[in-house]
Amino acid sequence: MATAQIMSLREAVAAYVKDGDSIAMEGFTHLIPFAAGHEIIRQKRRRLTIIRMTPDLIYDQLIGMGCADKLVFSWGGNPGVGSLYRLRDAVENGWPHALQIEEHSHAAMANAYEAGAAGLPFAVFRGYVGTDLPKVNSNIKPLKCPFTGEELAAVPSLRPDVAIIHAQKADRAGNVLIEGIVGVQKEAVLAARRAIVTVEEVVESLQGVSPNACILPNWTVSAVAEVPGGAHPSYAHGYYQRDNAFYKAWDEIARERDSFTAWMDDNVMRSGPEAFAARGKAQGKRKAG
Amino acid sequence: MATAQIMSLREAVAAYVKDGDSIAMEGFTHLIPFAAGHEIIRQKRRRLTIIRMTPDLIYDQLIGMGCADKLVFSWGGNPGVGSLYRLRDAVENGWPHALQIEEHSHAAMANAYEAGAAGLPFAVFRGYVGTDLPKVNSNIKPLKCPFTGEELAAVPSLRPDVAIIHAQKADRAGNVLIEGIVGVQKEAVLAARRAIVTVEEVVESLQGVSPNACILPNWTVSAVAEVPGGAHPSYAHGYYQRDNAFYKAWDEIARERDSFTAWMDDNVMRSGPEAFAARGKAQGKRKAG
Amino acid sequence: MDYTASEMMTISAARALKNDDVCFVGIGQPSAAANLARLTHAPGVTLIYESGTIGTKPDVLPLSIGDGELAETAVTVVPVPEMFRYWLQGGRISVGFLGAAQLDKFGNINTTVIGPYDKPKVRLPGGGGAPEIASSCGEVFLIMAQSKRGLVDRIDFCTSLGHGPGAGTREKLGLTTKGPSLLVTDLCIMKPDPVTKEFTVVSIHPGVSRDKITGNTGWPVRFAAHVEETPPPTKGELEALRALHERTARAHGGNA
Amino acid sequence: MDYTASEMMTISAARALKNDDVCFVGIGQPSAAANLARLTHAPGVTLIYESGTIGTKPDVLPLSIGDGELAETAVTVVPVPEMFRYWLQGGRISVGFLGAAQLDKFGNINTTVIGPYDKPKVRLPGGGGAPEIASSCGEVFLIMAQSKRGLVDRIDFCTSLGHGPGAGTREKLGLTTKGPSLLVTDLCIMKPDPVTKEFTVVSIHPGVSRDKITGNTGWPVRFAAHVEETPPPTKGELEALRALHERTARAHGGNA
Repeated sequence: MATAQIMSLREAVAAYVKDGDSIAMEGFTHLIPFAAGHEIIRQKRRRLTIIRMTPDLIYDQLIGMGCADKLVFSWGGNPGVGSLYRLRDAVENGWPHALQIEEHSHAAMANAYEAGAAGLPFAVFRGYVGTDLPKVNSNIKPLKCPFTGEELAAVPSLRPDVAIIHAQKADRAGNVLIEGIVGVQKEAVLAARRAIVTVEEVVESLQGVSPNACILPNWTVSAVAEVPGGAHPSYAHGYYQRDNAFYKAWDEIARERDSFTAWMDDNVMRSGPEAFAARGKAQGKRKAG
Repeated sequence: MATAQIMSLREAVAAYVKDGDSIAMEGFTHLIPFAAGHEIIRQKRRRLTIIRMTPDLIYDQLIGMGCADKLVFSWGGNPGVGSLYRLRDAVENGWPHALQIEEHSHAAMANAYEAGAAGLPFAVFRGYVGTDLPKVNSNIKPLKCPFTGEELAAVPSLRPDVAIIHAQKADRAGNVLIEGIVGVQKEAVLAARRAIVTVEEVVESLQGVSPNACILPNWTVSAVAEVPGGAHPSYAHGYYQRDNAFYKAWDEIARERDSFTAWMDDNVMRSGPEAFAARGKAQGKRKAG
Repeated sequence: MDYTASEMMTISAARALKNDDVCFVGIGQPSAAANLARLTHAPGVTLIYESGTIGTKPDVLPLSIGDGELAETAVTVVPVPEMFRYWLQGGRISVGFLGAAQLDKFGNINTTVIGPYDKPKVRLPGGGGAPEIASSCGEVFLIMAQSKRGLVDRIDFCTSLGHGPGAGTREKLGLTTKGPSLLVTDLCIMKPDPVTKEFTVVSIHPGVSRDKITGNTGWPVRFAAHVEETPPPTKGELEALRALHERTARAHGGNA
Repeated sequence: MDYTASEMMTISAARALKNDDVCFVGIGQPSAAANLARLTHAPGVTLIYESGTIGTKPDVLPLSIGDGELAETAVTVVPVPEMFRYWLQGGRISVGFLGAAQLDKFGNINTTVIGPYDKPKVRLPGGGGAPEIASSCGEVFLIMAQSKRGLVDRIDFCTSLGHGPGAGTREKLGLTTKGPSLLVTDLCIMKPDPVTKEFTVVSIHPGVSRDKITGNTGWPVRFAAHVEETPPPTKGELEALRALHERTARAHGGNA
């Protein structure tokens, strides 16, 4: 098996993300790979199918910048704040262009990633009971238990072309450590054909962590890129806090097309992965209060 | 939800293990709950259905002492040594009485525990392809993927009446920590109606372990009993080594009915959970060599 | 002590949680109520967020369901697939605590779209964890400010099942869980009628008139034979809630 | 240097593993061969045991598949359900390394019973991980001492699939993995005939006659057109293997 190469984020996105790919950028509130999202926007990838349980600001930005043709998701809001206006503008008004959506529940997507990692063609779970979602999503089918006859729900497994995640640490060999809220990142990486991991730091060795720490061995990852602060305004447990004030500020920034475009121009198009280090530092390790 | 009570192993087995129960005593080579097995033998439970991926010496003892009517398993040997002679004597000669068996592969049982923990009636996986096991086990059925048409295997989930495991630590509130080879213990406990956990030690608090440490919250467990050395001749990572010499010696002890009965009489029937502390200590933390 | 209608809502919702409950907590109002319960009469309550945090005891309210406070104060943190498989679907949660954008009288929830699905007037965030919280938790508590826009006669889309078109629906679908058993608003408390399962007013917050409730409900709302007055917030409840909000506002660098 | 037939077997099996292989290791002979490969020509090989240990580098051979050494020296240790779902079934293993009690010429394995299933003459341990190792790994290497009792014309029970009744079987069953691609014994090396998939002798260990191989095989064994002589163990290979066995014997307090 091939082993992770340590390279720059620019090189990793250039090598492993192609126009038309299906991409899962995961991180459940914690460790959202914003720096990688910005790099994809800067490298102007197009016609992507973007997969994520909670699209969050990172997919609001990809959608608003015209990178995506399709969104697979289960909860598309700004958590605790309100709407994702770029997502809404695409769905409600087709700006900057029409966006196809495939909508699930969290349970369905979590199970679909799990099934993808497990090499199965589908996932089965007790879900969607009595809801309208199966009426608008043909990828939800009933499945009978062959022993009890109970009717359960089935969804196809998720097998993205590329998974991109952010993690705390990698060692020099490219083994990756994730701690805290681990979300579905491990499943997304194992379900995908290729995987890019940005990390807060590359360290000599991962010795000293729990024998059961969530580690992705280097032969499960294509590329590791060191991007300190790369999850900002999301956070990295042990490194910096979630920038809740920015999440609130985004409501204003993204509400109108002009203010959105101006912000993206200033902070993404005319910037680079290096800029994230300062953003992470500004958040500090502890709460201000 | 009810919360784990800390009590003696005698009380826990008396309260939570009934004649006729289905019992899963798990621990994959590591952390096998031998002290609890001996207590069940001493308390003379009968007509049990005993479930375990690798029956190991612990089930050889339960079977030889006449506690079990049925065995559900996937690999029944003395690892690296040879046969489990009491299991073989029951299957081949019906001694001390006939033993019904339901036989699976490891993948099937691991998936069946996982499905039990997940509250599903069955598990689906890519298994048993081209083998004779489905011919002798009616609990293995084919299941078609509703999206691709691929034929997979289904088995009923495991939902034991009682799960019994051994763990390194519990805190005073009854939260349980498992580290190292974690096997299927978490799944067995979550799949079962009741659960008993023996631990090396009860500590003030579990603070300081990884945020993602394998912990069973106290409301998922019925009883916690402190039994130092309680996994011997299996082992407890961080406490004592596997007693490989005893595993080899068992081959001789269990080969004949008389030597088996004599050993059980001396070391189980006329002993108690207290005896395990010395057995664990004798193994020490480090290898002799 | 003076208090707002929103404080009354959070406090009376908090009172419904018991010390031995295991509660799957939705973000926003449910999170405030669940943590208030933990900080007052139910210190032993187990709070679970869908991010994977089990037995969490945050000092401030999280803005999202995955803030750092939740992981730092949890008994353990599990992967998200495990959360939905072993903990939610596994039937280990006694109470699901949810908010809603649109709700009908049988507690069916819409958080997907206003208007037609394919051409929505407003695209809402979607289901998230709610569809399976609604079916897998022992019972479901709902909390939302009362208005004709929120409590509607017909929801545009059924994101999460309540009692469907009425009594017996859940059983017919094979569910053994209770579904919505409580709705707390800023005006009153409703519970499902034991026979019809229609949400019925059982307790009115101090100073609120029946007309005000009727005027803010999108269906012809019924009142139970015996309607109580909700006990006003105690000094302890109010102080605990305000301190929580204050700590939260400080931590988030803005209003919470 | 002098060496035993068993050493020759372990060493020639070890040679088949490559530095970039990910190997699911069975206990006993496969474990000795896989670790010898790691200690000699393939230091980068990733060894996985079904107990959940990934990338383990034990200093001594484990007696079981879950000895403490395996966890202490692993890159990470995962739960057993995850091992079988994400790692084995997920298609991440290039080589499954197995032993067998009974084997037929198409590499089908019996580790269940000698005699009828319901009234066995000998009850063997059973399948364990092997049925799915045989179907999910990229290819399967087999290692066992050669005898008429072991290499039989018909196995009593098919615990783990090789090539079934012959070429094309695996494809018909929907498998995309190669199945058994190598059998190493104490006498020779066999590989499946490219057309028929029947195990055929391709290399004979030094000093072993064709008659000895024929006399210890339960089917009329075929020899490839070009049969090589297995290179004898090098000094380095022998020393590494003996040191490994010596460390193991000391650690287990007896013979290993």
